Amino acid sequence: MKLVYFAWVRERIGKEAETLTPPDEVKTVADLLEWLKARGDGYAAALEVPEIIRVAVDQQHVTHDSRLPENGEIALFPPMTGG
Amino acid sequence: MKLVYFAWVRERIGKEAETLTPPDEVKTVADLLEWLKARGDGYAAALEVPEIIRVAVDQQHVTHDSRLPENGEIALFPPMTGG
Amino acid sequence: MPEAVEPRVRVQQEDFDVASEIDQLTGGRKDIGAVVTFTGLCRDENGRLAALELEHYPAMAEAEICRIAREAAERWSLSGLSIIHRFGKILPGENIVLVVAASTHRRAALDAADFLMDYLKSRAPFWKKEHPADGAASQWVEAKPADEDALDRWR
Amino acid sequence: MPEAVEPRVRVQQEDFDVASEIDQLTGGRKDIGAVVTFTGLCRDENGRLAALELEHYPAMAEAEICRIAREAAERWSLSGLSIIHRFGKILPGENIVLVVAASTHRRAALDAADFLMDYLKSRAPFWKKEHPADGAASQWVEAKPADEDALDRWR
Repeated sequence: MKLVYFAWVRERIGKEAETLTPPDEVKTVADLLEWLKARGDGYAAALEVPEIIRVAVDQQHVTHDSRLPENGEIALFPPMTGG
Repeated sequence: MKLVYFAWVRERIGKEAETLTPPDEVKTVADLLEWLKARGDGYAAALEVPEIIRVAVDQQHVTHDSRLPENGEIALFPPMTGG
Repeated sequence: MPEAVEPRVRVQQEDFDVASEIDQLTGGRKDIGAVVTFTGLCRDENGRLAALELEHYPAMAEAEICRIAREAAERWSLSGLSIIHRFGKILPGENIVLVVAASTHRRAALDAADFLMDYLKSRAPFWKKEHPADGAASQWVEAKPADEDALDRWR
Repeated sequence: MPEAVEPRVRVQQEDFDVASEIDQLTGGRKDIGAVVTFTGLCRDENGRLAALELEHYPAMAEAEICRIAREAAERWSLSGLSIIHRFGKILPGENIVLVVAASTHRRAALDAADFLMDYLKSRAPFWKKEHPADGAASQWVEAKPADEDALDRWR
């Protein structure tokens, strides 16, 4: 799946996007955040408090208990500050 | 006192303004409306339902139980439809 | 508590320009975070109306709008406030009234504009007369009880 | 129930012109009674800020604003609706976001603009970074819990 990062999530992870294949047991958005968090210091810093991370799947907001799609674009970002 | 009329109050009374001296027993706005109502058909038509007539004394909205001033400009008009 | 802003109020026959009114409130300033404008326009009511005629009480109109505007400026923390109300003959599609409210944070400007329109409707001494398109006799617009009820929201 | 109006949405780096956006919604029409505009501007926070940088999620921003706008257009009877959100570097005094809502009666345009600003704040994928005037490191603006709470008004 394609992962894209924004704002301080992007800065802490140190990249804008990457393509990863999580193991089969990663089924939900929450699972994905936990799995990513263990990938290194940048990820750990970005996802330190996973509850506050906002997630979009294929450009639509989703909750952390949503199931991940087979494919698609998963975006991780801080709470938005638009408007 | 100077009386000024607007919108359909003006049209029914048939004049824009006049100066009148009501008798001493006319003490409140409500008294004035009753007294005017008896002055002729135009007044009767304009003030048929005195409760809906809005009144300003010296360009400030007042209620019907307000006392009339010694002098000043009393305006009678229908509910406003500005904005 | 910062001092309430002094409202700019005009009662006039001529049209107004929304952009220029915004510029006059915001131009050169860097402390404004939100500008809300409300423009009221004349509708033709599906072709039924040829024009509106707005009668007003000249000695009172500007003073009363100023009073309402000062109440808004005291109630909300505003950076600027302008109100223009037209009178005379107004054609469908033309402007009738303008409120421009500027503030640091969005809530104040939104609420002030909302409040002002409710009060202008029922307290500003203006009366609308409709001129029908079919040449029938002109008719005074009746005040809506809902407009009077709207004021309860602010009490 | 009349068909919901199709919102006009733009996500762009360039500034916008409020008057021209109003004209595009109202020009030539005689059925509009109220136009509300909301403009969000960059503040300098008493000289503390040199600029804001707005990051956005390009693939999502316009689609998400469209979604929010369609919700407003279904909820209120609007004659027209335009939303513009800028991204990139924005200086104090400059425009960030514009909502223009037009309707027959004033309540719909006022409520729709209010709703849209609440949702754009917390749902449109934009993130503000502050560049301090004193040259210190830039800082991401933190989302305010009050902005998230504001959405409860519309549920």
